[in-house]
Amino acid sequence: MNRARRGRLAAAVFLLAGTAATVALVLVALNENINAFHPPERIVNGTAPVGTTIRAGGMVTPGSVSRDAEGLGVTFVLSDFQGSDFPVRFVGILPDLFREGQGILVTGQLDAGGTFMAHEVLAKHDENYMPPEIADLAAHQAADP
Amino acid sequence: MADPSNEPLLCTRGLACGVNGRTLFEGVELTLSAGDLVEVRGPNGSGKTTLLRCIAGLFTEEAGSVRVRPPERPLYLGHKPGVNPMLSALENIRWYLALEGLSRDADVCRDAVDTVGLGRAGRVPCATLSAGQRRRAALARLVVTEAPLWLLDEPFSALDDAGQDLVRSLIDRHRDAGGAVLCATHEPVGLPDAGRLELPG
Amino acid sequence: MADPSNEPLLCTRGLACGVNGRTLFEGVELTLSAGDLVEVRGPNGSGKTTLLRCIAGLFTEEAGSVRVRPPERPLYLGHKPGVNPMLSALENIRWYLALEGLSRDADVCRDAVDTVGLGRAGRVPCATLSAGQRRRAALARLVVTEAPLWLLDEPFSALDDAGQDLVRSLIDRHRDAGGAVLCATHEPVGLPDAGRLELPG
Amino acid sequence: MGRFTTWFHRMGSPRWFFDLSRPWLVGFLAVGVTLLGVGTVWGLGFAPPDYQQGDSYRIIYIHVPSAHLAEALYVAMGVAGIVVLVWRMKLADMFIAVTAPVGMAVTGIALLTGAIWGRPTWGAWWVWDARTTSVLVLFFLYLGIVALRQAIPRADQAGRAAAVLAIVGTVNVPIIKYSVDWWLTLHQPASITFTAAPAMPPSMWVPLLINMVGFYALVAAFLVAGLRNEVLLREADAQWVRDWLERAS
Amino acid sequence: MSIAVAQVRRDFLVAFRARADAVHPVAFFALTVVLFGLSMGPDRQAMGELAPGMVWVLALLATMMGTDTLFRRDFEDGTLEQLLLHGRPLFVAVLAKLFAHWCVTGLVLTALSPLAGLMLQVPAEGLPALAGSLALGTPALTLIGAIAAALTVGLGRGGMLAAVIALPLFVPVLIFGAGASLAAASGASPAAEFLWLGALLAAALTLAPFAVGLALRVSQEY
Amino acid sequence: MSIAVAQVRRDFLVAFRARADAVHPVAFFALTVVLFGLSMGPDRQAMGELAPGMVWVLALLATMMGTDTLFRRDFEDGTLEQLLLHGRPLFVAVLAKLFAHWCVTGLVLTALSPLAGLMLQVPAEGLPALAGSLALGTPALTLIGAIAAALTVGLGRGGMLAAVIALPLFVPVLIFGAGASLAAASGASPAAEFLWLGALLAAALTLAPFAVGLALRVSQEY
Ligand code: HEM
Ligand SMILES: Nc1ncnc2c1ncn2[C@@H]1O[C@H](COP(=O)(O)OP(=O)(O)OP(=O)(O)O)[C@@H](O)[C@H]1O
Ligand SMILES: Nc1ncnc2c1ncn2[C@@H]1O[C@H](COP(=O)(O)OP(=O)(O)OP(=O)(O)O)[C@@H](O)[C@H]1O
Ligand SMILES: [Mg+2]
Ligand SMILES: [Mg+2]
Repeated sequence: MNRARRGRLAAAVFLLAGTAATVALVLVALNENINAFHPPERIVNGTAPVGTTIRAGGMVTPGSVSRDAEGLGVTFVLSDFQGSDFPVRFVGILPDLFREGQGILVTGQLDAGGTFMAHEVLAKHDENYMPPEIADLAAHQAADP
Repeated sequence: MADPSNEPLLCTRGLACGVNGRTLFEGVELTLSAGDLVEVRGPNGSGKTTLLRCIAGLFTEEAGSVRVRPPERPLYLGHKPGVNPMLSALENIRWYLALEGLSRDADVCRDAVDTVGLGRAGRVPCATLSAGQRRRAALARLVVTEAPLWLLDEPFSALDDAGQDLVRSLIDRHRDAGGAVLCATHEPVGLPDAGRLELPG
Repeated sequence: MADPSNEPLLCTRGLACGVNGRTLFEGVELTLSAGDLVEVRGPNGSGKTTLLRCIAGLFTEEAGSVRVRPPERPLYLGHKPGVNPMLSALENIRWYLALEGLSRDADVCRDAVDTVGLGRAGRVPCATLSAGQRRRAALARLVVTEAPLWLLDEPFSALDDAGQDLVRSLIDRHRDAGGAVLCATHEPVGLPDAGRLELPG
Repeated sequence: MGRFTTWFHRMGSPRWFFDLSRPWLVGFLAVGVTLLGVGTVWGLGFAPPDYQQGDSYRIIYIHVPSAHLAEALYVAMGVAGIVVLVWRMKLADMFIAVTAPVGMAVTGIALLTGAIWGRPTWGAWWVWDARTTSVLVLFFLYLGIVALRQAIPRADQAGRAAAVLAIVGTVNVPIIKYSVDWWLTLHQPASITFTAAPAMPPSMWVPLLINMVGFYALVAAFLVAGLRNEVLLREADAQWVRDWLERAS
Repeated sequence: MSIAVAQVRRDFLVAFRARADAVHPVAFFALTVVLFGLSMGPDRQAMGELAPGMVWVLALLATMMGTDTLFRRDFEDGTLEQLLLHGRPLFVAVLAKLFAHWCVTGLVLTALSPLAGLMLQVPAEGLPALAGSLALGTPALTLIGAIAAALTVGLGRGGMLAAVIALPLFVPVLIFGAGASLAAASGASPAAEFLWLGALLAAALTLAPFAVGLALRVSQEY
Repeated sequence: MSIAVAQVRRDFLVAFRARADAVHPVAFFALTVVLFGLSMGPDRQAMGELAPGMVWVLALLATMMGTDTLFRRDFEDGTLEQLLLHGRPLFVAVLAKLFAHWCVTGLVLTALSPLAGLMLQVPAEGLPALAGSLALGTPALTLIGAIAAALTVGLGRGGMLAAVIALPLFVPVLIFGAGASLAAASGASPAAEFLWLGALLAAALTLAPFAVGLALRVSQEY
């Protein structure tokens, strides 16, 4: 085999091996969930650290939102609707999309009593858009099948 | 080095180069066979350096073709010496030999450095050499290379008389051994049977 | 420019320079008066560049003295062209004139650039010029300067024949006007009445 | 590909393009302006409000087309980059030169509208999630290409360098596209896909579609105009350009 | 293969001769860590939470400044031309060069990072992940940075242009690297981030040598 | 005087021609701000407390990278030799050069700093002090950095050596600059720090031009 051919062969082998390794690692990595935030379950069972700043997420439990009589303070309960939920306290302006049943991300610290003291509340919006009338209709249909 | 095949060492057909839409030269037809020496002449800015770099594969032609007889690659000695200033001439030539896949025998290196007249100056980092001495360190490549085609860009620049004679004798030896030389220069090389390519500028 | 006083333009006494403890030259005695031309010759690494930089005040001597007739300062043209590649030759020369405190008349600049044969190439950023063209942009300083003492380090390098003639005629004109030139070079300048300083190397 | 064909591509194309492209310019411009007008008026004035976001969702009619275009332009640049490196086609190189600043502007619009939309819906101007971050990266990639081209004095070489960068940067595009599926992002997943029915009623997505096509057409008009300009600049020394200028003036 | 050995040997020798040059990314890292420590005011706890990210950014900057000189010197003295002309697989020589460079910068940074972490109040349990993520991340940064350095080598501009070009490509590495160290510092498992870092490194290792080779060829012609 | 005008004019012209080069310190600043934002994890509030210090460090780094190229280009093409030879007061030309350089770097950084502050969550009341302290601080940084740049110009090393030399001298400027912005951000009065910054600037303005001139002469002989 001449010099140029050997060089090309080396390059091809190198490229193939590298690509295979990359793909394998990506596939394994995709299976591993990145803990961008702590789900309610981890907050409740005590896996989440207390006293350091963390991020948590969940749905706002219907009926749990209570606003302070004065000021911007608000307390509500975040839940995964599978039996784990925890109280959140926040002082500040809530996003427009904040409402009961909405997916929410909070940043803050868990205090010793298990309350999440949030200093930031972000609302996650899903991909569905519809006019209010249709939304009402859909809600009715869901309510009485 | 003398190759049995009859293909010339270098063959360009209708070669043209330009920068930013301005054509520097076009229709350059060069054929260099064993023993040939061609001087590239032309005023400043006529494109001598560009031509040599194009043949070496360091610049892309606009039209035409360059063919260097495979599997060989030309040796290119440009305006820049190609010598690392932190390394001595000796260490530089060792590295070059490894690149070319040639034997890195200590004797070969030492001989090369002595041949170009560096002697003790070949053992100190090139940063402490004068302009001409650094140029000589680059010339050591001509001593060790096995490339049959040489592309030399103003090989006499910065050299004293002895240095210029050295270059001449290296070219001579190379031609005798069946090599070919393309040399951009402002003064005649002063060797017999030299061809000449004039770039109009 | 011709100064009535009888002091020579340059006078060195017992000048010696060295690097890292090695002496390059010593006891250099040079006296240049109006109209003088002295060639500094010597093999590569003999210290020509060092001598010129020492006289220009860019290198500190080991022993001896350098005296350039006050209030003048010499013009120094070194291995490096002293031309900003982002500016055109025209803009470079304008800046140089301001440094020297001379008139920056547009005509003066244009004449200088034309004299060194750049023409249209003198209007584009020097980065796009060839080695020799950039060298010519540096030569424009010789056209506009009023310094009576010139220190030229290999002024012919990279120049084509026309360029070399240009340098010769500039030197000639300068000598006629009462200036003096000290010139490090590997080939004779080829002008009459040239003195010569040999550095042994 | 033979040498002749290569030569044909390099020498022939810019002029060919210049001669043919004038009607394209007019056509794209007309279509773009019309559709954008219709879509915007429909979207802002007549489409129904959203059940959750009310009227603030209407920024979708600018945000989505610009975001989509930002990705598409980069992919187009990547393809042009391959063409530049493999076939050395000058027109592809000019295409990169013209597209990079336009793409940067469009990406800027997507970022800006996203930030404006994020304030009321998410509750923050800016979050560092995968979607937003990768779009910011896209912006800087465009910036890098513009800066690199600008720094290189020789036009052809500048083109090849920019092509390398354009190709390398395309890995970012799938990341932008699928980041919302791969990672947990605050940004919503796609509402409109080719495989499933849109997650919004026609009264909402038809104007969106019109605006999208309008945006594409308008940017195409910009690109054609820019390319024509670039051809003239780059071929300024050619005889046909001089002739054309003579006729034009 | 011998070409790789020769290249590594040469580059180590040059790094040793120009010692001052080789240790500078490291010195820069150390000094910026100190500067950050100085400028941060009294809130030590807030700092501790952010510190892994800071160390990562500073390591990234140091690496970037290092890659800038990677090819510039060789370009200026003309040895790069010779490297491009030799006609053997270029990517081998490039890989060898980058390996030698990483040994004197990234590797040292990695070794120093626990110390830097301590100075900036990273909690002790975060230190191994910090060093580990840098061990995987700095080679990737070197490889990516080399592409930008190669593209800009002929331009004689400071490292700035290269920085502007390379930084967007650095972002994923930074995100997962800093993410891994932040996760570990706050007690979570950094496994996923490490896998991603590994994938990025593998991809960079596979593609970058070829991209660098291409870029070097292109930038010869500026 | 005319020499100062000519020098400023020339340097502006060069900066304009090499636009990409001139805006790079600024681009670097913007990019590092983004990187820091990225790497900092979820804690936005903690970030806000430290952010004025960060912005200051980043501005310092950007200035430093800018000063590196200040004389290098002129050294390489030989125009620096010509500048040293002309025999008129060198410090005037040096001052003019530094002024031109500051206009395209420090001044722009100062103007951008409020935006950077916002991205890194600096509280709004801290922004004027941040910009003000940078307006006083960046010229001092440029002047000090120029000394280091002048000393190392002949060595052909990347900016690293200059960085290592200059950083210790930057420390006082950084301490008072970051101090002023941190104080303002937390509601205290930054008056004392501003006075110190002013004193540092005055000192640098007086001494640095001469030191730079001396350093340039010395470094010609390496
Ligand atoms: C600065 C922040 C933002 C950035 C950088 C951004 C970027 C993008 C990009 C790149 C796309 C195109 C995805 C594709 O290829 O299909 C997109 C689509 C979209 N974005 Fe954003 N976005 C931002 C904020 C927002 C916000 C705040 C909302 C509203 C909650 C939003 C809603 C949408 C919607 C509805 C789509 C169309 C999805 C589809 O059907 O494909 N974006 N955005
Ligand atoms: N930076 C340096 N460090 C140490 N030694 C140096 C340095 N520069 C030059 N030298 C030494 O000084 C000597 C003289 O150098 P100089 O450049 O003056 O020679 P020259 O006569 O101009 O040679 P050439 O004809 O090659 O230009 C050389 O032998 C060189 O080894
Ligand atoms: N980087 C560049 N950008 C634009 N044009 C360039 C560039 N480099 C060279 N040129 C142009 O190419 C032409 C040819 O340059 P080249 O260096 O090949 O000339 P040359 O014949 O070697 O001249 P010299 O005798 O001065 O060395 C010059 O006129 C120059 O203007
Ligand atoms: Mg030449
Ligand atoms: Mg010399």
